Amino acid sequence: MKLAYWMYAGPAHIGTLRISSSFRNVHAIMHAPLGDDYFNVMRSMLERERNFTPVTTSVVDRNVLARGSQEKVIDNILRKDTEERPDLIVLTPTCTSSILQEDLQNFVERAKESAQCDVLLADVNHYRVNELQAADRTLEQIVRFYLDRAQRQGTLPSQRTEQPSVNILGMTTLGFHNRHDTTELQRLMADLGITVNAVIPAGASVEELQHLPRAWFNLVPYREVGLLTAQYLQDTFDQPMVAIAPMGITATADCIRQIQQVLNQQGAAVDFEPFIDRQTRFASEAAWFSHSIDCQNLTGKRAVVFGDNTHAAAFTKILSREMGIHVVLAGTYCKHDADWFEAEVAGYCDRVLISDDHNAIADAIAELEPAAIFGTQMERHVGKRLNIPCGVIAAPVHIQNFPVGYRPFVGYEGANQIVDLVYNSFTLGMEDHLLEIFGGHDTKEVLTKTVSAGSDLDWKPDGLTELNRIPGFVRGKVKRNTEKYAREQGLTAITAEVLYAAKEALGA
Amino acid sequence: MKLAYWMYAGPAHIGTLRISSSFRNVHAIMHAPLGDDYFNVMRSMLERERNFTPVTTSVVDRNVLARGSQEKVIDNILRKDTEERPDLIVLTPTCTSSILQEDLQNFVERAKESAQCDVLLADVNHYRVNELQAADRTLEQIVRFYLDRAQRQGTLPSQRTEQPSVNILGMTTLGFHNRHDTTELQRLMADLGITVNAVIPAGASVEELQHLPRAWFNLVPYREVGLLTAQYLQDTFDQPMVAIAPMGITATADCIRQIQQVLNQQGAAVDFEPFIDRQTRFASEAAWFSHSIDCQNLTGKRAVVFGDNTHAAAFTKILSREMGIHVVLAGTYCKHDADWFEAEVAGYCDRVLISDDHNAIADAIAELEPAAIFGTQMERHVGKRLNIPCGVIAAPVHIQNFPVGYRPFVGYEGANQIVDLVYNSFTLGMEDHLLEIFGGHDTKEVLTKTVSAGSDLDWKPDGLTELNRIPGFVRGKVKRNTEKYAREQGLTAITAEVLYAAKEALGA
Amino acid sequence: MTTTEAPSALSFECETGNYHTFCPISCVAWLYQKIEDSFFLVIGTKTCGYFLQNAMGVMIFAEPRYAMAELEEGDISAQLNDYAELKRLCTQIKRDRNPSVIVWIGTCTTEIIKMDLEGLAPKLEAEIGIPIVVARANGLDYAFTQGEDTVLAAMAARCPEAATSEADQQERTNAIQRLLQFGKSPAAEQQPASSKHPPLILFGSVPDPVATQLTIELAKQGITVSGWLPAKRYTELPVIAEGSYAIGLNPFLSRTATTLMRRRKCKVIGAPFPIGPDGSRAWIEKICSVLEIEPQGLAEREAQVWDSIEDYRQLVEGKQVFFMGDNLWEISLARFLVRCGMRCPEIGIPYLDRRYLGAELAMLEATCQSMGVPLPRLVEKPDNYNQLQRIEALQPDLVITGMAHANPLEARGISTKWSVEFTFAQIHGFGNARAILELVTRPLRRNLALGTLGGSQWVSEAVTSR
Amino acid sequence: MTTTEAPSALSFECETGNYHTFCPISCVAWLYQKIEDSFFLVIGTKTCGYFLQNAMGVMIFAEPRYAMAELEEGDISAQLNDYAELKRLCTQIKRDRNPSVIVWIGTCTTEIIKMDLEGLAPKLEAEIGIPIVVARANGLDYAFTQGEDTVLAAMAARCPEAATSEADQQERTNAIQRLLQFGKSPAAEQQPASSKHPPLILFGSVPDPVATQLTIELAKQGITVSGWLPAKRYTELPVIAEGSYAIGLNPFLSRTATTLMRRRKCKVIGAPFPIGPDGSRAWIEKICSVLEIEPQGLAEREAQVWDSIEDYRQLVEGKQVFFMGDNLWEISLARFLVRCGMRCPEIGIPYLDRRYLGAELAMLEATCQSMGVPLPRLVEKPDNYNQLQRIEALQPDLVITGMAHANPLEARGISTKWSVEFTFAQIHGFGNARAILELVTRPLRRNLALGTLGGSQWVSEAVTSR
Repeated sequence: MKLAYWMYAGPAHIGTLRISSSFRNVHAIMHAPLGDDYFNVMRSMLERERNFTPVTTSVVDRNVLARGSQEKVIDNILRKDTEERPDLIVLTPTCTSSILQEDLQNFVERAKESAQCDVLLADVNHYRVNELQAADRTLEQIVRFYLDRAQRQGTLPSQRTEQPSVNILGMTTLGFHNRHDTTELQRLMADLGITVNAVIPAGASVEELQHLPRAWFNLVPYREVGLLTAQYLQDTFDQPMVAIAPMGITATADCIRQIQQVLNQQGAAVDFEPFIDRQTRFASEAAWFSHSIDCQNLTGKRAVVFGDNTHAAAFTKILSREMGIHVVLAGTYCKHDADWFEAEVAGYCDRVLISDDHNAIADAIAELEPAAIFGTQMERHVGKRLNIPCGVIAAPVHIQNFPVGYRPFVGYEGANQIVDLVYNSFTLGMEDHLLEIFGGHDTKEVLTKTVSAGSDLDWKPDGLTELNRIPGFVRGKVKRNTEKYAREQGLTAITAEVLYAAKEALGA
Repeated sequence: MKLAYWMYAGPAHIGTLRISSSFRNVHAIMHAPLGDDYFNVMRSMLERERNFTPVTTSVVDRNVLARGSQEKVIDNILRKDTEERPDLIVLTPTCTSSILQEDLQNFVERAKESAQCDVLLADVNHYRVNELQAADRTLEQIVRFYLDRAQRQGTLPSQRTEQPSVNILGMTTLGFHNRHDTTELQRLMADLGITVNAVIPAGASVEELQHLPRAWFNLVPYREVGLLTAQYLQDTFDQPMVAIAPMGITATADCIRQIQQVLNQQGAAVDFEPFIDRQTRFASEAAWFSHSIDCQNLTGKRAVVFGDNTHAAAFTKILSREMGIHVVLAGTYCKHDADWFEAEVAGYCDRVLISDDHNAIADAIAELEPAAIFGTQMERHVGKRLNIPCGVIAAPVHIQNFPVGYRPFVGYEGANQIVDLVYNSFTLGMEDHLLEIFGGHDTKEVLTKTVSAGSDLDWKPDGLTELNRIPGFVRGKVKRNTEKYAREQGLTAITAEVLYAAKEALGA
Repeated sequence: MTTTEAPSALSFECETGNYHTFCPISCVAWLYQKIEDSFFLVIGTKTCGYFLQNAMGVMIFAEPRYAMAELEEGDISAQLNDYAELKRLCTQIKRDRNPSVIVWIGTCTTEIIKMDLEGLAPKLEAEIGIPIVVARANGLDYAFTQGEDTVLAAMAARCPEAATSEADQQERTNAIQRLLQFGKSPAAEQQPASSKHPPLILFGSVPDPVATQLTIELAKQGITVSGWLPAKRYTELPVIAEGSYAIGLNPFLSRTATTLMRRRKCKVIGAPFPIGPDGSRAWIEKICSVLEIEPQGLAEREAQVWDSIEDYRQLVEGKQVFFMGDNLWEISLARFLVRCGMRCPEIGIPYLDRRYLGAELAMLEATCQSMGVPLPRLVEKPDNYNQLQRIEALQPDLVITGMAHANPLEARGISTKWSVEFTFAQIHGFGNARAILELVTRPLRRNLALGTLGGSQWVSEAVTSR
Repeated sequence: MTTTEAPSALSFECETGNYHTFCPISCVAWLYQKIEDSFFLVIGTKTCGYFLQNAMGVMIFAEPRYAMAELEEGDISAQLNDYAELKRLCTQIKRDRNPSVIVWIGTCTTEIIKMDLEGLAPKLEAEIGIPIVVARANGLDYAFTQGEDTVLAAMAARCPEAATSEADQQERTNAIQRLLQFGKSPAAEQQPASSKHPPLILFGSVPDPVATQLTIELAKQGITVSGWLPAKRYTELPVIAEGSYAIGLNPFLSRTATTLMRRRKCKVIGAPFPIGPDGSRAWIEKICSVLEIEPQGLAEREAQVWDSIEDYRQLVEGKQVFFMGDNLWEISLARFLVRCGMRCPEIGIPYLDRRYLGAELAMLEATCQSMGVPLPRLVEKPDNYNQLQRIEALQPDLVITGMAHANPLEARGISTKWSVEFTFAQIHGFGNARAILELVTRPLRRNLALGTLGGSQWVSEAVTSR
């Protein structure tokens, strides 16, 4: 057992449902107890989805437990086959029902005998993988299912499209800013003269899957979902993949350069360098903004980054090499893919933290006292407690990650949005700080008894007066540093003189 | 004299400089004392402009005062003519130098004798008009100057373009979100199949002005700047104008419908209704968002709106008719155009306030205690003091109004951005409120001595206990209402029972 | 499948149970706040944890007094010792939080793997020295709000039969007295008012302001509340002596009612719930009648409240409301809304205890008859798909529904209100009748305000069929 | 136009004065905060008000203790009576804020319309009973930071010549004592330390922590500061007795220095400013020498500070810095940076009082010679256009400039630092030497961090010519 208050990645069935519900005309049957169907709420509420979520729970209750669930599950599959006429029904248990040790594959086989549609059992271990891994696996399973069949039926396309084309893999419902990222990637491909052969699974029908091999390459923007599929397509159809998240100016250029290489290897003769230069210096404002005088005061500011692999690694690099910010800690909760993360952020941060225990991250933040955090909703709340601003850069998703206005994270407009996010994270608090630095506008008697609470040292009135002149957002740090210095010097009383001597000695 | 802490619109010369600096290759000479040239700072800092601001101060100092400024002004005009080779130099005094009663027109005439470029004296009264009026006037002056000359020289175009086309008037440097609005309007016109003949003054050269009469109509998105020019073009060239700010779903549709009418009157046969319907219901998410369940809790929330005419009127209508929010007060600081505002918001708000005294607005907000404010930076700060969230919707501009990411206010994407702004204004505080409603997570001893401070009534312990259970953001109001009720009932002691009786009696 | 069982002529149906609702473990979200010295430990899977995290939204962040004991593969396959694992976690909770009670919330998974929580608890309780209460709030046996029922039933068993000491008695009584002081002189406050009637226990978790309001209303009739289940602190659980009277505040507490009757030998008063001025009056009248007290001024009180909500009432009059079924509040709300002038073609409800809800059902029937509107169809364990077909046919003015269906219905031009809001809002008693109508009329007022913006259809033709 | 006037071989030039800087009324932004019981009334036009609003950014919002007396058409055309108008405004200020002093800031406009502020003030002061200090911080006669000079010069005239009473003396002394207590026993604190040297007044507005730090440094040499101009409160203006010593903290205070010498008969000590370890040492040494005190441990103190800033010093060593000229801090900063190993081809400066800045100029020259670098070209009233041509030719590593030119220079690959930051930052004394280098190295560190991202040219070819 694990004492848990919060989890970064959801359970496996959420991943499976995110894939099945992303496809057009695919229905899922969730074999689970009453109340396990909150995926429907998340999708309906967070995405403001206008259609009913194509997930039906085949409810496991005490009666079903007693009688066995086979009949009910099959009935529900066949009922939905009739009512919804889907192309495919995906059956999934949840953590709970998966321990009933039923032969669900057999239920599926039985249902297939009567169903008009295809029926698949999602093939994941609910205790060994999380939402992200299950999503990756389910997407691959569905793609493989349809391509295998097409191969058997001889309906696979025999060659690539005439002009360079791409499949964009891994865009899903309830993905972190996936909708706007999809739009931005489509625009980027159009700018590069590359046709989008398919975007899967979001909005695709399973019928389209057989056309996947026509694309010149597969683009995997997020390594959490789509990599298995891209690997399968590479192995089976010799279709190259580009798996660089185009997040930030530099990574977007890297991604485009790799696309160029992949295309030219297949006989194209494209040169994207002028495009990259124009975008970087003029069309997108992100790089210029970083160089402009506004951002000068970000120099050397200390930040903590935490999130999924894709976003945490991308932000670590953006902050470090594109904005001159000092990343004191970069971390991910994607423990299953930790090696990649460590290699990716090496050289861009002081320290790496791989953990899905939110307390470990909260403790690290409290200890490091960064000027800003870029993390998940959980880190945002940690930041609130510690009075440290936090920009949200990664799932778990929250209503704020489904804005109506255009807010992509990838491509050149994504880079613009990101610098705004970073800049505002540091400065939203700045206005208050400025007011405080300038001592407010009227004299306030600042009698902070609390400031010396818990200290074994004797803060003299003049020392306290000076301490209270330090802006609130660094006062705690100055106090600790001063006390540390006093102890090292063997002083028991802290006067103004000691405070300033400490400040000089510690160079801050 | 007027005691002033803050002004909504700047002085006249700022308006003139916004126009001249918006044009390409136009230089301004500001005849003013040292330090009056902060326009250069604003443009450079706020817009992160990469080029030096084309404004040179011809400094008035004690020596110049003594000797007269004619020589210096003319020297500076001729020097800039040589150094910058502009198409046009605009001379403007500031409030200070305008009282020297010099014959600046004569300086201009003298300079013109030697200058390669055109030279104009901006024709505004610095004590009678503000920044917005001066901008409107200067734009018209420059347009009229070049069109008059073209007419004299016989270089005016003789007919309209073949396909429907538009001039977009009034897009300027340092305008509130003008850059992104320009992009969005260009996209909207492209969607409607309308060619953009000119966008002025932002980025235009004065050479292009003679082509203005070729467009089928003039679009004036902001009535503060461009209306005089459009009126002149209508009177002189019979060129119709559309002066509906396409802000919000309904107004955007209204604007498009008026464009349709204007085009069809000139022989086109366009039907934009299907486009409007598709955008409203599907392409833009703003209208659906308003109808979706997220926004249900905005119903009847009370808001105050304040800003320039265009934005304040547009937001009053958006809040009222597109989001179901109750606008208790709508106001503008554009006193010179108050009639239009009053007519525009009639029926969409309880009360109208026309004033450029920020104290009047602050007092009204304090008295009305709305759930949110939509105003300028000043109202945002008033909101901070009163703990009322505020979305910023109008100039005076601030660094936050020049985001790197795409944030238009007009058109369909503008409508998306606006609903985000509105929703987040109400809910940014919501999270804290929720925590408070649910009483936080651990029991806190809430001993608020202050809560009964200044009250002539005797709050009994049980009354205070109940009062402290009321979430903080409405506690003040409940307290006042309860005391009002108690006084009406002739009670001197307030118990829990009195508090709940008051709540029932006042229906809230 | 229609039954015509007494005492009403309402029609009852039972459908497939393919309906959306929240998991019963949801109750921890409000109970941990209500019981200030408690800690709730939900023993379940990642699925349970993720539900709490998402359904309870922001509340989880600021170190709530509840947590998951997340079962991992080793727990499921019984490679690990349940007792040792729970001991490890509870010891940590004791160290970090030191609650007065730990409530173990059993889930579907603990049912399926047959974890013997009731067997383990007394042993661990003795070992670590903190009371452990076990509640099986699982989705195999219970629906959404019934989670509270399982917890309160378990707590009912822990209430003392008599005060163990003078001091203890004093403390418990003071806890009640503290709720209400009415500006009496300090001397008067020291004297616990000795009531003239047998002890009366109120059961059901309500927000503190609601408890105060109900206490005030009852005090007006000279009725003293001897205890609340749950109390604000576990250490203040009420004394429940044999023969005490008890009355429920929430319609989903049939198991608690049964426990009070059977195990604690209480007399449970059957009454409509204090929802709306009509229900509030009926509730107080019933208590008075049982306690043999002549009620004072209730008719005036009811009339006054009707008067004060007339503006909202006019908005709903003549309109049709459809309950898809979620939290068991459906019948009381329907009864009040019918009295307000609405028609109600269907009441979906997860589960119906016709004995515990008997008085409410009778009042619903009487109300419909007195208002001259057809009796609603009562659908237990509804089938959401079928309901959506009926909604499409009926085109009601308002559908009260779980969160999953609200946006799709709105996109089809049907106004909705989340049923879950009635679970969290303050709705009991005379004083909160307006709050109920505030919620009910909000979508109606909204759609009036929005007028024809964009029309009412937000789905393209291709998909409206569904 | 080169002058070779004594006492240095530095070259001095004067250009057209077409340079960008802030208006001298800016000083209200820091002075109203420094003098806690003051109110500053800027008598000028909308242009002045809009400048304050924009230049001072957020500071204006929270009801600052300064405001505009905005001149309207009636004021300009003299249709309105100046006295009546000012009385109306000052009465309102007295009622709303009740400050201990109102400072009238005259502007260019009051100069041009020849408003007789000095004539009106005594009359109004007598009538409303609040001291009114008049300062002509106008842009016709003064540059940016000189606004402070006009205010302090006016205030110097208001300082008492001797304590008017025992109590008053006590209050003024305590005000100083309160700044510094050094953990002495309360008894000791009661006794104002009677110093062995003549009274020493420090003039120049510095942030409170800087005042404390300088006081500590001087106390180490046994020197007591008798008074500060400005004091934290107007009511605590220092006693300035004839023959007192005075020393300036800021390089733009020549008028105040003159006033102290001529009107208050002070002996103003000429010294380099306490900028950098070198300047701080020279400043203290000069004070010691005048007060005939043998300085203690200054060489060690200087060495220790140099040691502590070595990391930053290495970053600037061998680099070239160009001052466009803005706030009169240029010479002191250049002198310190040259000592750090930088080269400085040009120092633009708005205005140069060669007497008040004499010691600093001499030290600059000596420093350049000792570091073996060429003497900078000193350009008074620079012409920004010409400077930009020279910058393009020189390609310095860093340009310290006003805000208007920073972004365009950065876009052309030239690193910049806002000169205005040195006006607001804490830069005086040994303890803040690191802060100066922190600011100076920030753009250098930034551009190191960003590497080659996007290259260094952000303007298209068509416009790079400018």
